[in-house]
Amino acid sequence: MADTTYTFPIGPVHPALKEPTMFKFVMDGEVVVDVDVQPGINHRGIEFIGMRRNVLQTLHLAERICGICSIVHQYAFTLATERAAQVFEVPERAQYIRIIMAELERLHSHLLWAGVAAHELGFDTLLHLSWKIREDVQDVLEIISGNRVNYAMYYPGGVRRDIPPEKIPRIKKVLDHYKENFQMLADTFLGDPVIKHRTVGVGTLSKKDAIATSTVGPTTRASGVMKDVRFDQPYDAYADIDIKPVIPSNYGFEDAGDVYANIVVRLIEVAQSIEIIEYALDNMPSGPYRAEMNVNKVLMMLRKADGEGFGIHEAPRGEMCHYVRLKENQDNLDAWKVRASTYNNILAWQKKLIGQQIADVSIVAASIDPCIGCMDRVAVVDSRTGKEKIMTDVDFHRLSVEKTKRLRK
Amino acid sequence: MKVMNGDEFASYIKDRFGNNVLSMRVDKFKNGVKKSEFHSVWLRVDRSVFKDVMRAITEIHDEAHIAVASGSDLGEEIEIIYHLNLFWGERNRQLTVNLGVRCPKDDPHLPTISDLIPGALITEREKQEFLGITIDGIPDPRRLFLAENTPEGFYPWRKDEDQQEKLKKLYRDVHEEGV
Amino acid sequence: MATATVIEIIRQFLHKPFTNTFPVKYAPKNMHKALEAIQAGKVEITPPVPVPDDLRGKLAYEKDTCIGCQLCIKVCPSKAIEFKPEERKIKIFIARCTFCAMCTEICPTNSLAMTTEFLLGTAEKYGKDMIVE
Amino acid sequence: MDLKKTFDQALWVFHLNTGSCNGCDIEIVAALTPRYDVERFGIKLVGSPRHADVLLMTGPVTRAMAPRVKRVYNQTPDPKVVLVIGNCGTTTGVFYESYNILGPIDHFLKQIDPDVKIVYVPGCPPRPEAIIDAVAKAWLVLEELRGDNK
Repeated sequence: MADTTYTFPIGPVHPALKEPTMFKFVMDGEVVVDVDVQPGINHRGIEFIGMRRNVLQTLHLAERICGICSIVHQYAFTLATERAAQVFEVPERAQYIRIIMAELERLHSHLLWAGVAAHELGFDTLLHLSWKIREDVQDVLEIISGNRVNYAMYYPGGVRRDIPPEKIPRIKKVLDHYKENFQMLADTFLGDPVIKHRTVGVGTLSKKDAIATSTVGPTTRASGVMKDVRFDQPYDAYADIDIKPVIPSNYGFEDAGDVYANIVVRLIEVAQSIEIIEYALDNMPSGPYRAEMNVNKVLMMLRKADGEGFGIHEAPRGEMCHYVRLKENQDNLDAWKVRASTYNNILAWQKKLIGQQIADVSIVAASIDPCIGCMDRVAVVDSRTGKEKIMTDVDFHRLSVEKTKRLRK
Repeated sequence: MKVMNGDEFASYIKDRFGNNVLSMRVDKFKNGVKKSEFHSVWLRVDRSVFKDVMRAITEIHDEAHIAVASGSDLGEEIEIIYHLNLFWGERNRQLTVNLGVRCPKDDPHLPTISDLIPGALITEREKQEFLGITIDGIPDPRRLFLAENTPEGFYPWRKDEDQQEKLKKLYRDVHEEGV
Repeated sequence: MATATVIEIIRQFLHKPFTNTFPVKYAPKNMHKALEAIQAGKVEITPPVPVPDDLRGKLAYEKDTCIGCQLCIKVCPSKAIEFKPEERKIKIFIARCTFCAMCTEICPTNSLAMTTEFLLGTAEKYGKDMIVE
Repeated sequence: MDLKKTFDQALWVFHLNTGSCNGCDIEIVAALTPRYDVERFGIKLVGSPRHADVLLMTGPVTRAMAPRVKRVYNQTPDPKVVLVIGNCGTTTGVFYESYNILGPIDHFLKQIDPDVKIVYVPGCPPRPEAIIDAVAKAWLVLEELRGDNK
């Protein structure tokens, strides 16, 4: 290795997921030569805890694996439990409510990501604009579920709460508001010359690499891979709706797998989610919203159940899987495995980051949507002098902002 | 690539590997108002043919997607289940294959599959540290999630007696010594 | 440079402010004096953003109807509920609660309910306000 | 320069995630963005604990984070207040009995400073208004520390 290489750890706090990450970069000047990802700082031993509790307790533990994607863990866990127990017939109305909640969450998650990505570029106007718009969907989620985060909606054999008809006009009002504002969002993000300069051709992931490393979600779709669980293996009410995976080339953009393509995919998915929610609200069948109303009976049914199940849900960040095994006459789970989306995207990070400039690292890392607000410290170790210089998030952010300013000139 | 449904896939593997397929089940799930169906195959194979089965799967679909490998302690044996998604990219044709393989605790070795599906590396590293098995030929055998100060030989998902002892000691250390 | 962002910023000036100025618009010079002024009715507090009626806030417990069946303890994900064997009643630690509302659903006598109280900041996590019994 | 006066109008906060699920963290960001806009109080998120008056901490303390919690607390200048946001940081909440969770945040802070001033914000997660309400309570504590409460 040349004299000019540095080791460059970023981290360690990265609490988006079960597995927060620490990066170790090998730098040559301003360019990343090699990167190693070391997760585990936020490891809380979730599966270990879950194997010591009963299913309904674990249901709410699963929700707290991640606060941003709280619904998706509960959804995948519920699917896995139902498939393992094989005693629950999920009512059709519950299937529709499930996908409405999941899509509302996709709306809020993508808008959140858009804001964070803009912030990483030093474009705080857009951060505040997207978070302002995001508050509307938060209101709707609160009205349906009673909390802004951690909605506690899913439940073996249905959902916890119904969406009564009097709440539907309020949801539709927000959707209309979003439809009006969507063009504005698309213009500000996709038409802005500075954003284009900062994102086109930055952090590319080739289609071949995306397939080989089994990446999931918008990260893989931005490279042109048609992978979307809602389309490949439609579950619940998704089976009634014709969903096409969002690929940039279908909308007149390039399947480059760069940061720009990631923005395109997520923005178009916002529009797609609005359509899905509207369809689901209009076509929601009437009937019960739970297979079994008595909670105590559900516990007894789960205690008698014996079997294993695998639940997959398409989360905002990509495919999310839970494996559950239940044993007869045993309250706690016999085995549980949680797979968050970013787990599969770690290897994509390595491919995307190599060859990037240091100022681009934050936006490239953010492009797979790992909830980046947590990159709090960067230590630079000079391999020649052994001196260590601590860079804070602010310095790091400053580098990024400076690059934007240079481009603007 | 020839797209198969659950039954076709099951009979293909059964024909090819015969008695080395220990058990096999095809789950069918109906969804939505229209009751459209998708399949999920549960396979248990002998350790001796595991790599060959995996190779056969990647021959059927060379772009097989690995979702995750889950593992559990069954008492005398450790079971790893590889969850694979085949035939993605076509509406409602994705087939989930859950390929289980067991290894005894006194000889916890499995071959790596990261040469067939590079995306399996992360999940293989995790299985090594959480269940105490050895993946032969893994390109990067380091720990992944456990903190540096976690004692060697402590595997959180093991259910043995001495693991419980180690766990109790871990709790004690925390409360008596702090950090 | 009339990019879409610039146009949008100009449009924002035409809207009325989006911010909900809870509890007051600007920070008071001295919080103790501000509290006195509020209690004397000299300063008005902006209410929080309206919450739905079924907000999952602090738990309320009806002690008289509780039969001590301990089903709530069985489903509580965070060990927030403790059983008092001598009285056959329960004690809820709000600082441990996850606000999942599972206990209110399983309770056979409807002794537990969620209220809309959510401003729970406190200096004592096991203080009197933080324990419901 | 009267150092006390400089604190009066603007509280600078440092946010440390000690192993939380991120639910509280997005509510903190929500409190900073247009709907709640705590910057009108002069509250600002800073990048280093050395600039902060208030520490916002979220989440139960994981094995890897425990030494860092202490380090960050020691780096923050006096007078300081800690805001523990969410129930898992207050009592470990749902994450009790894990091999990798060492305890609630105050357990570690009290080891190095028995007189630590903590304001807890219960909730899972608390609404942004509850966080603002707790900041007002932290203000009271800071004033008492400085002797401004007549």
